[in-house]
Amino acid sequence: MMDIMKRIYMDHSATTPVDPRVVDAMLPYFTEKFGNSSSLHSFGQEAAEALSMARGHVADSIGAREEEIIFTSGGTESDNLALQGVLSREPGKRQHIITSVLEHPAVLSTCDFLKSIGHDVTYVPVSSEGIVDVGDIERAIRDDTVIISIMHANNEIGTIQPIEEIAKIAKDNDVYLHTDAVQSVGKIPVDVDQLGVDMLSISSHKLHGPKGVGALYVREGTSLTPVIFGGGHESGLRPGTENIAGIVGFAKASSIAKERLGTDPARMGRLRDALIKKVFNTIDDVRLNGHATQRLPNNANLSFRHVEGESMLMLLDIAGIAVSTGSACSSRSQHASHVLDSIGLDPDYIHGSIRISLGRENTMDEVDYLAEALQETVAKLRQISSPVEC
Amino acid sequence: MMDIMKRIYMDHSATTPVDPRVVDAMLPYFTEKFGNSSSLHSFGQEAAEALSMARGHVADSIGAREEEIIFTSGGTESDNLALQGVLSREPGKRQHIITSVLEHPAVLSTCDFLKSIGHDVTYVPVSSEGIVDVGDIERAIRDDTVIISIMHANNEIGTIQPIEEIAKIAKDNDVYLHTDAVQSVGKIPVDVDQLGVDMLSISSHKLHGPKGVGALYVREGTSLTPVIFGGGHESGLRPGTENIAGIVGFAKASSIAKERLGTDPARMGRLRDALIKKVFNTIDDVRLNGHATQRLPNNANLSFRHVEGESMLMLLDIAGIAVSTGSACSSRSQHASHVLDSIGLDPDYIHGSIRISLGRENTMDEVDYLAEALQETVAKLRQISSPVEC
Amino acid sequence: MYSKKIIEEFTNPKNVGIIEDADGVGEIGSTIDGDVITVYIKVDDDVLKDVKFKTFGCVVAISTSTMVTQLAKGKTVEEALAISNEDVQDALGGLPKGKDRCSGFALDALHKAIEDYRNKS
Amino acid sequence: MYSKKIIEEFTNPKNVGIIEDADGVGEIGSTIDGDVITVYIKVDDDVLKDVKFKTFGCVVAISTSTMVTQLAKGKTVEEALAISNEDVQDALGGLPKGKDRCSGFALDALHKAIEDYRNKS
Ligand SMILES: Cc1ncc(COP(=O)(O)O)c(C=O)c1O
Ligand SMILES: Cc1ncc(COP(=O)(O)O)c(C=O)c1O
Repeated sequence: MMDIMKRIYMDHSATTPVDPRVVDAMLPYFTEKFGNSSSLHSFGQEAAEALSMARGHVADSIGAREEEIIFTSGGTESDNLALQGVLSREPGKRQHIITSVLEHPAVLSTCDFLKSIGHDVTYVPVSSEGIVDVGDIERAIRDDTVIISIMHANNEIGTIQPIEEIAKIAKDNDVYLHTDAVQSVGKIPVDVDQLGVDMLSISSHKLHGPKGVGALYVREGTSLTPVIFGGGHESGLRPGTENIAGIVGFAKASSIAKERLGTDPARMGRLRDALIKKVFNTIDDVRLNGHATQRLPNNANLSFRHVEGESMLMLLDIAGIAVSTGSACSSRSQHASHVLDSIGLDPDYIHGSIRISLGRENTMDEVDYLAEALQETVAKLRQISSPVEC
Repeated sequence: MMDIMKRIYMDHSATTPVDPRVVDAMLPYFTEKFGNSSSLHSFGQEAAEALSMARGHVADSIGAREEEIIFTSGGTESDNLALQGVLSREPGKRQHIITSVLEHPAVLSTCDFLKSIGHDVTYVPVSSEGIVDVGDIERAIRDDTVIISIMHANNEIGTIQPIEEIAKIAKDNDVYLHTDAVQSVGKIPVDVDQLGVDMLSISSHKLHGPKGVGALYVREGTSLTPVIFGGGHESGLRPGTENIAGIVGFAKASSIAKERLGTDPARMGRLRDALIKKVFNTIDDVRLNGHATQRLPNNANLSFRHVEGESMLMLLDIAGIAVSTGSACSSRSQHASHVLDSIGLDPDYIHGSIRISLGRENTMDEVDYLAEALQETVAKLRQISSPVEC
Repeated sequence: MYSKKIIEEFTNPKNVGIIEDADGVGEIGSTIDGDVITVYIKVDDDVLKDVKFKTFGCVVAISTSTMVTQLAKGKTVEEALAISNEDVQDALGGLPKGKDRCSGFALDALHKAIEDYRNKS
Repeated sequence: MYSKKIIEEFTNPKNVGIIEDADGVGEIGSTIDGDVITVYIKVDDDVLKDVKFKTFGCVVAISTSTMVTQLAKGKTVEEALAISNEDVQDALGGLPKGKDRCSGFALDALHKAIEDYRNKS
């Protein structure tokens, strides 16, 4: 095995390193321009201007208008604001949500909560390639359906959903459409008008911005109530002193990500495809989860028969490579991924899945190194596990 | 008027500059130790360790245990989690909250919301010095009372409430006690056991930490439901990828603030008292709002007859001094402060109120300069306003 | 958030004062609301020879007061009545959003002063 | 979060393998649950002369498997049965919180193997 000093990070769907230019953009807002944007004095006005500029940049990056961006503390809160915000407009009235089995826990747990207080939720299934059937969504619509929430790109298997088509159905039926675009923004072009969505969630730390910041795009005219209450910040939808440094960093990261869309996706796609080819050439009994083409360019979710994911992850970690089993959020739990479950993956494979999510800094050398390490890792674990002597 | 180049910041109750040592502590967590604390690999474990260390430091600063700290996105969210979290345990059941007329909008608006969905709220009044009557709270308790929420120190007039006494009543009646300590932590000693509270809200940016981070102290055994839903972070009470850099900064700021409690309060009290003395010696028709002694050492809330607060603030800003009218949150609105209203301030004075909130860096020279500037400002505005020629 | 012009007018207001023998006086607002604007006019041959004000109020109240008095001074009564809220705001380089509540008060006070003058004469 | 000892045992497991002519075999778990541990024992004069395992599973499953086989090897059947889950965890330097679900599986598999041996003999 090649010897390296540097650790290799290939878990960019879990989180990303902050771009040094983003840190530079943030720094003045900690110690110098530290005002509260609600304050009338010059310190406050500096903050208010930074906030407005940042809002413009984030809006730009997804083809929205400044007033349509509500800053939040991250993707989870954005998802909650979209779903709870629509459902809470009429307290006590039973309403219906359509979502998919493949959503992130931020959407699924929120739906579970909404169900627990009396609402109805339809979870549409996905194909064995991890794509929802638009017809299923159409058929699920009822008179009391108020919102459809389907993620743009999946965090585990990287599949991209047909949001444009779903948007037509939503519009025809006068139902709101929300999409969790936490994994897609910055990885592939995302334009709110092209997608036709009413709401869209973004998380800064997935696109080389700081953690603890995100946004919900809310199309003008969308009626929403807040989830948390306080002073009237963020058009009354998200009170609390704004995290100016974080927001400025998020905005800078959004702008950089947008610029890089011209080259990054193609480059990552090449690395990813090379990796898949090498793995299939050198390891038996392996599967690529998700869709062959309708997927994020940086995602490879692979399952190996008779190998357990956490053990693989740890051996790779010892070899200096960071990857993930399924989603970061479920790494600690022993449950098989609900996403891999939902695509009906063979039980012999489901526990042996790892997600490799490439980033800007990854190179072909690193991909080669990973492929080699994977080969050794799988061989070693199969030697420990296989019921027949190998 | 003395000529200065440096701007003078005296609005520390609105927000504070981040301590440079706090920024230094945060920096590695943007670009190097950027992992997601849920990830099993070494990047994730670095983050998880930092998170655990930080939790310990924040806990230490208020005499709590690590497991009792729930990180949030700030004071507003902490207040919401405490109140909504207790009331939502039994959806649909009408319950009763006791709070005061003097709370921050983060508590008042949350109570308004809880009222709107069917709960009952008693807002106890305050004395003309801005202190609640413990007897009023006791008398307000009913069979269906589940929580009392009284702020530790007020953000506008700096009054400190008798939380220890309220805690006895809460305990005797088996009702939870929450206190919004956003303004007191870091300014005066705060110990959760000494106060006897079940929950306590903190906000990082009020104590020289970064914005967008806060905590809710939740005493072991307190039963609470989340407000936002997702992956199981923060004991399931606050999902979303943790803002490690922000949390590390918050923890560092908490530790520094705790260390400085030995000297800061006394020093600020001296500056504040000198300021008040100078103002009363040089300006007629002025009042000090709040309590003479039961108040934060860094707060002076002054009202001037026949002068309007925003105009005063702007003239002071032009002179290079940042102060506030009432709370930062209401600076933009034309409404008189609900806090000044609640202490029954004379209408001739209520619109002419400014809040001076001192910080670590303020000096006696700056206080002198402010006193002079105030004298000129008030004279100038009275000359414009007074119905009789001066 | 305030335009340069507003800050300039606010910090150096013209026409502050009382006209002891005013031909018309108009007052608007109350100390409870937090804005009191009083406009005094001296009229000679249908022309506003002098216009003065006293204002207890916020930055907008003070800067619109001084601007209204400047715009009105030297105009005929009819011309002064034709001054619009927009004219005042334009002369101030625009008002920040959410601050238009009291933007018309100074003009209202001028109108009241003219009414008072007409009632008297 | 894993102790050094766990990582060491996990990366260099001892006693991996199958005993073709085992006196007892114990298997626990299923591929659906994500852990399958099989323990093979060779008994001679009431002493576990050889203990081997095959484990499909997570870090804890593998490291407890190798530790259980090491602890059991050379012990009498009675002594082997007396090995407790705590003994295994202590020998591994402790398990991280929330990871104890499968910590007892390897021991269970050993017990099953001993049961199998006793049933046979
Ligand atoms: C698809 C998706 N939605 C939502 C989230 C939650 O975002 P955050 O961690 O910023 O709360 C994540 C990442 O964790 C995600 O991958
Ligand atoms: C007493 C009090 N509570 C709550 C808050 C809200 O805190 P944050 O701005 O961190 O949401 C503030 C400050 O704005 C405050 O002064």
